[in-house]
Amino acid sequence: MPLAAAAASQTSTGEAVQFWILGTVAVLGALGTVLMKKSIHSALSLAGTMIVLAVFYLAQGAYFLGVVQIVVYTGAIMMLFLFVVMLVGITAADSLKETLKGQRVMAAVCGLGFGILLIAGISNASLHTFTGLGQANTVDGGNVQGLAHLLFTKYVWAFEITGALLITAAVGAMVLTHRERTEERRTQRELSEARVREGRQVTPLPAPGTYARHNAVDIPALLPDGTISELSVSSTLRDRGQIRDVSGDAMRRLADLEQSSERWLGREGERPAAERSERAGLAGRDNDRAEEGAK
Amino acid sequence: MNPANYLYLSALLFTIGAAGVLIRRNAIVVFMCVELMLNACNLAFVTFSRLHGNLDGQVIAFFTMVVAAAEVVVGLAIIVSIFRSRHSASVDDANLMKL
Amino acid sequence: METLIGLLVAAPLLGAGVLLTGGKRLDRVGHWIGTLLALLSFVFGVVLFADMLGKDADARTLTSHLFTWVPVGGFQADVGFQLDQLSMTFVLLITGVGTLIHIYSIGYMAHDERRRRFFGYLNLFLAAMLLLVVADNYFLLYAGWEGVGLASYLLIGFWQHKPSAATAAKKAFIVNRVGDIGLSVAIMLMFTTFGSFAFNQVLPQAQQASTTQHATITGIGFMLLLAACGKSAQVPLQSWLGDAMEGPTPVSALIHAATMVTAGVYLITRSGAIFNAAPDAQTAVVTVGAVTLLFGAIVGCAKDDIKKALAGSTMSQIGYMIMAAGLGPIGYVFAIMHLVTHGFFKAGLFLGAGSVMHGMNDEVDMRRYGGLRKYMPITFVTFGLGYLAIIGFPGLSGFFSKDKIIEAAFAKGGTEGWILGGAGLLGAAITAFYMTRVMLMTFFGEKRWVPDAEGHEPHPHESPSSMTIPMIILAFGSVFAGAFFSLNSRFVHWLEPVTGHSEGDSPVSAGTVTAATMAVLVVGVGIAWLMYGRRPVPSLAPRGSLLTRAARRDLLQDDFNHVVLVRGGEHLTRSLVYLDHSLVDGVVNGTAASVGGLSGRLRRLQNGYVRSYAVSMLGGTAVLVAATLLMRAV
Amino acid sequence: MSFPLLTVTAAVPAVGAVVTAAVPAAQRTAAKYTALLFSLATLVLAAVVLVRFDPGGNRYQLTESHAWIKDFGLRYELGVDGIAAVMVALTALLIPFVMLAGWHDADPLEDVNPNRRWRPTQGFFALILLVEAMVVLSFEATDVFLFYIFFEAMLIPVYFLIGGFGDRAHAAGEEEAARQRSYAAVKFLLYNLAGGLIMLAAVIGLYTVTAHQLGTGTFSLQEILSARASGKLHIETSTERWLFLGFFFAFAVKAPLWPLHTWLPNAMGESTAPVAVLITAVVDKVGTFAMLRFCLQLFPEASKWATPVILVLAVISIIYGALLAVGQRDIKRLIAYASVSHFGFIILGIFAMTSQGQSGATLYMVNHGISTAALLLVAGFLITRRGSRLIADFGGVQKVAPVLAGTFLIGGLATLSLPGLAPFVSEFLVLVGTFSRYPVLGIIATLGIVLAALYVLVLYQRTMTGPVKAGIEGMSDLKARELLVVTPLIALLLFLGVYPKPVTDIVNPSVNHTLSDVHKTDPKPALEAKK
Repeated sequence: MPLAAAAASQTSTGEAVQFWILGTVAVLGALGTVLMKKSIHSALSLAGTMIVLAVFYLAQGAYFLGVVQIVVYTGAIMMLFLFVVMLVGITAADSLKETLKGQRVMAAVCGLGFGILLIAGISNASLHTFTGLGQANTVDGGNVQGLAHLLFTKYVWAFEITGALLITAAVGAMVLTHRERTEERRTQRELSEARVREGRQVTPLPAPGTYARHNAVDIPALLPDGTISELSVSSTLRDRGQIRDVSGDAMRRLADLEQSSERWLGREGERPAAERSERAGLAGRDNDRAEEGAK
Repeated sequence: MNPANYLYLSALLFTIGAAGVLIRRNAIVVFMCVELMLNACNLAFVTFSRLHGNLDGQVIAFFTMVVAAAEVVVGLAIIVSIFRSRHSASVDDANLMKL
Repeated sequence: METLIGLLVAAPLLGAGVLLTGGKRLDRVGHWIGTLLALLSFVFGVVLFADMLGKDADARTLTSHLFTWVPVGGFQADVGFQLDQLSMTFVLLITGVGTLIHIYSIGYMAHDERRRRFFGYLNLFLAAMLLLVVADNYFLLYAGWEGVGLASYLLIGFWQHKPSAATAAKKAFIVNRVGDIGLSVAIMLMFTTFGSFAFNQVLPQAQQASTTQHATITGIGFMLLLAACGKSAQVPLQSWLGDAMEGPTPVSALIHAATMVTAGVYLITRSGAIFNAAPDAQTAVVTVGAVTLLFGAIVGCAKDDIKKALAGSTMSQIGYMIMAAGLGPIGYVFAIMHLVTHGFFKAGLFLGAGSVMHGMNDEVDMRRYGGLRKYMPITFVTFGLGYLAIIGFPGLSGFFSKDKIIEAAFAKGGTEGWILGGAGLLGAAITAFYMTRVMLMTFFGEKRWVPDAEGHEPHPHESPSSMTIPMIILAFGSVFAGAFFSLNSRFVHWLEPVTGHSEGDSPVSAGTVTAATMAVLVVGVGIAWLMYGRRPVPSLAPRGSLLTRAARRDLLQDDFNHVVLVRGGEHLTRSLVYLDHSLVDGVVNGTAASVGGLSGRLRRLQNGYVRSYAVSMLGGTAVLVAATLLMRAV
Repeated sequence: MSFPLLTVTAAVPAVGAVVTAAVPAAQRTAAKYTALLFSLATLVLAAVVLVRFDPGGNRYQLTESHAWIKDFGLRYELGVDGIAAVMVALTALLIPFVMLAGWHDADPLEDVNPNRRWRPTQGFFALILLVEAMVVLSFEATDVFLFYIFFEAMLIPVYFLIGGFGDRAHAAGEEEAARQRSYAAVKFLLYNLAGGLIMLAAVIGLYTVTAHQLGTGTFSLQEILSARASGKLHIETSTERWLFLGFFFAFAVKAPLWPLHTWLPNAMGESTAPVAVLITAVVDKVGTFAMLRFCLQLFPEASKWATPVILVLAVISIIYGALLAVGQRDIKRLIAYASVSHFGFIILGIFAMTSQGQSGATLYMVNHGISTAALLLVAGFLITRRGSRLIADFGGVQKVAPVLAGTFLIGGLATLSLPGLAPFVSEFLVLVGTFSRYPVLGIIATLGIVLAALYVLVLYQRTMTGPVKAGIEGMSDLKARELLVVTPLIALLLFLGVYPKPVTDIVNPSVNHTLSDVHKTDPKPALEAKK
């Protein structure tokens, strides 16, 4: 991409091609942001649009902004979004079904009307040529220097205020997300007493990870009758439906493992598969019991 | 190429963002749409800067970015604290602002 | 000497101030302070009188300007005094009788724990009444006028724990206020006509003004008459006087017999110049006087309550005075003369009645008296002398003054003269009747005593000397005052410079009138003796004829008031309260409700969904953009 | 530049309000004394204003003038004429009594945690001082817009005083009391705001008129007057009438004039007696005062045009208010309707356009302030003792509390304009002033004095006389603090009743100025006119 040309007063054909291609991408990204069902997808689409915009900035001679757009916006702010999406839960997808009566119609009317008005307004203006930033970018020795010159002279007041705003926002965010402890922290003794008084789960919660092959916090423990113990996995995972089902799939894999080891030992095909799986279940239960006893 | 094309793109992105704000219920997505609108404005500013041949437009775009950052920080904090108390990130669930 | 006029008023005012704010500390000496200050005022009066006698008849008027009260533009109200012979007469009467009644009250109110306050009120009354008669302008007179009304209100309602007393006090004040409208409108008329309301500005110009402003002068006359009717209990504003007897008896004697109720007579006599210039108003005055003298007399015949009978009599006697005052220069002097003699004998009669009540456990019903002459000899004698004076027994003071009024009435001339003279004669007959009735029922016949509500048997006894001495002095006055005034037309010469006097030409000779008066007197006394002296008096009132029953109820005037004014007023206020709530307030509340309803509708737009608000924001922005573009395009 | 006496007079209570509000929650008594001290300081300053005012001098004295918002011609202009000086003095005089009378009205009910940061007492006294500051400023402002600001702003503290510190003596229970209180407060606010908004429109209209004709718009009363006098400013008849109506409506609501009076009985009934005094004796006076200062001076022709209607409304107010007072069962509402009647007299006097009428009306404002304060504050003591404001709950008070009954009677007698007490002088002046130009209206208005006697004496009879009713037996007589409130007021009533000259001397020249504004002179006596 010819950087020098971007600052010129005339647009090159190359820039036109770039505009039409990347502009399409940007619009698609924007539409994706609005229409994607999952917020993580929306975020990614938005990031795409932003990167395209960064390119446009660079193409138009706003080198500093182009870089900032990528580093700060796409890099930092979008990451912040992703963090929050993670905190709130990526699967909390909102349906696109409208619940407010007439909202969509009104939104369409207003949005379209507004867009048409904007476009009409722009087309009304007689914009034919760029003045170009060639001079502005060179007078102080570069785009960054030029911006800095403006920021610290003409806009220094606004700059300071914006700085104050940013600080306030940072403090505000901390205040907002900080959870005030409204009551005395309960001691371990009180907690255990409360547990006994409630009488529902006197013992500690069962640990997950039957047949753990790795850090298997998503694998519930199995109760003696073969069902899974809901209590053994985190409630967050449970809500997200991310509990791994051990009963069928895992058993089968275990059986395969046994089989392969037997094969490796040269005792292939001695027992039927059904019997094997039953024994595996029993073994699992034994294992469970042993674990509980240990606790 | 007509310089106005950048502005048309900017207007289009802005409108899409605005529509997103109106249609989506997930507060995070709504915020993303707001970001989209801000970015569309920034594009217009940068284009104006080039049209006029001075850097003031870029300075404004810069400020917009800072303000957007501040807004995102506070906004997301609000979303998080609302989510904590209501277990929902839907803007329709926060509808106490009526009699 | 001029400052003495101020002191005359100030002394009892000071007494009132000290007694009413002094608190319980003064309880033991309060009555002495009050009496002393009243006496002091009397002494000032006598000194002034002596001074006045030493001057020429035409130069006897003393004036004193204290300070400007209300100076606003042309409206200059001063606090200034004018003491002439007319005022002097009143000053002596007020302070003299007033002092006697203070002394009487020491004994009469001895057992009342609020005696100090009673004396405070009495002093307040004296001050206001003196202010009324020595004021040099109508505005200050009005202040005294209302002041005596206040004192009367306080004293009638002195026993406030009795609802009847409180009601009577309120009634007296309000009826008086109706009369006060008259006085205030009269003052306003004077101000708009003469630009002043001082006696020395208005009165000399009245005659001349009546040529151009006849209607106004007549209006002033009517308004003054309205005021006099209120204060002097003349028909149609007489209804309060009977009820006013709820007050302690000394009050009835001082205020509601001797002094305050005669203020109307003073007002009319004082404004003689205006009435002289307004014959229509004079006719109204004599009509009111004649009607009242008969009205009061009839009411007096029917009452069994001794004080109410005397109140009817007061009304009737003041009717005489008003009638005389309405006759113009031929009557003014005799009005005042009757006023003075009436002050003596009526005060004496009331004090006597008080003495009787004092001895009879505060019983007021004459049907439960009887035969008291043996038990209360002094009271009997003094009351008897008062009785003889009021019926006009020859030689006693009532004879001289009343006879003169009847003569003057005939001297008015024409049909009017005959009617008024006839009314006067008829009134004299009825007076003789009802007073004889009172006398007979109270002091003669057999005992009809009954135990009071608490079962105490009455033990009639003579009152203490603090009560009897004033009665004796007043009886003295009732006997000799008339003769003293009439000798050499002393009183006429005394007052003539102020009120003017003309003899008039009577169609009947003085002797004839006197003979006629004597004749009706005998008839009245005779009938009364036949009815109450020869036959025993039933201790429960018989049903009586229609007239008697009407008279017992003050000739239905109260019933009329009750139905028309009280009931009507209640309905009016109640419906206004309702209207205020439903109509005036309702319109406003209705507006509020409809706005509320509208905003309730509009509130639906405010559904709490942020996205809805965002839509309206975007819509609004679109409209603004459109407007901007359009403005550009145009 | 001379010492800004007027600003300071208003600033002292304003500062006092802040200081009082800042007193720590637990130090309630200290807050009361602080507030009282500031109100007394204001009284001293107001007395200085009165003394420094020279009746023979300029029309407006002690003036201060500073540009405020140049672009809109807003000025900070203060100045007093005789009427304003007297009204400022009245305001400053009454506030200490209001505070003393309401000494315990805002004490928290028992069992309040002393550590709570709840501070109603501080708030109560601070709000009273705030009202005082606003009222004083609206009496002093000679810039129409400046006046408007304070005229409206005083609604806010009064609103909180009515709604936040209601009468504790309520028959229908706590909840109903709260409901009625908020109704009364909102009604007060809405009525006055409605009037104020219309006035705002008229104020802006006045500005556009002056801007159009003088080149630069102005709100300054004196500039407008001098421009009109020099012929530079000529407001068209119809414009003048509309502007007049806009101003008058706001003042008539505040005054209040029939039929805009219905907020007053509610507001006075539901608030505590001291606050009711504040409303009727101080705040409402701004309405009648403004009629004199703004309606007549700014729009003389329109005032004359509207006079017949206004006079009739005033007479209706007199009679109607008095009749409704007779029909009331609630002591404070009775006094409120009596006040409606009295405000009718004041407006009658103002628009009779005679020197007696207007001097009388000004004097009436002062006297009504004092007499209503006396009557209402004693009524407040009575109500607090019994815990009820229904007349029927009283009877025979005179027997157990004679001093209370006596002061109540004196207050009542002042209300019914007994000669010797101050209101008589003013009432008679108003009547004479009216009568000399409009005899029929004068006579009808005179009927009001009978009705006044009726409602006062009926009230006295039912509450004070007769046998002692249940609930009255143990009633205590006035305490030292209460006597301290009542005695000076009564003394003042007596003094001004006998010697009102000091006040009339200050007021008369200003009234003559106002009359010359409307080109009216007193009618000549008929006899002189003939000659």
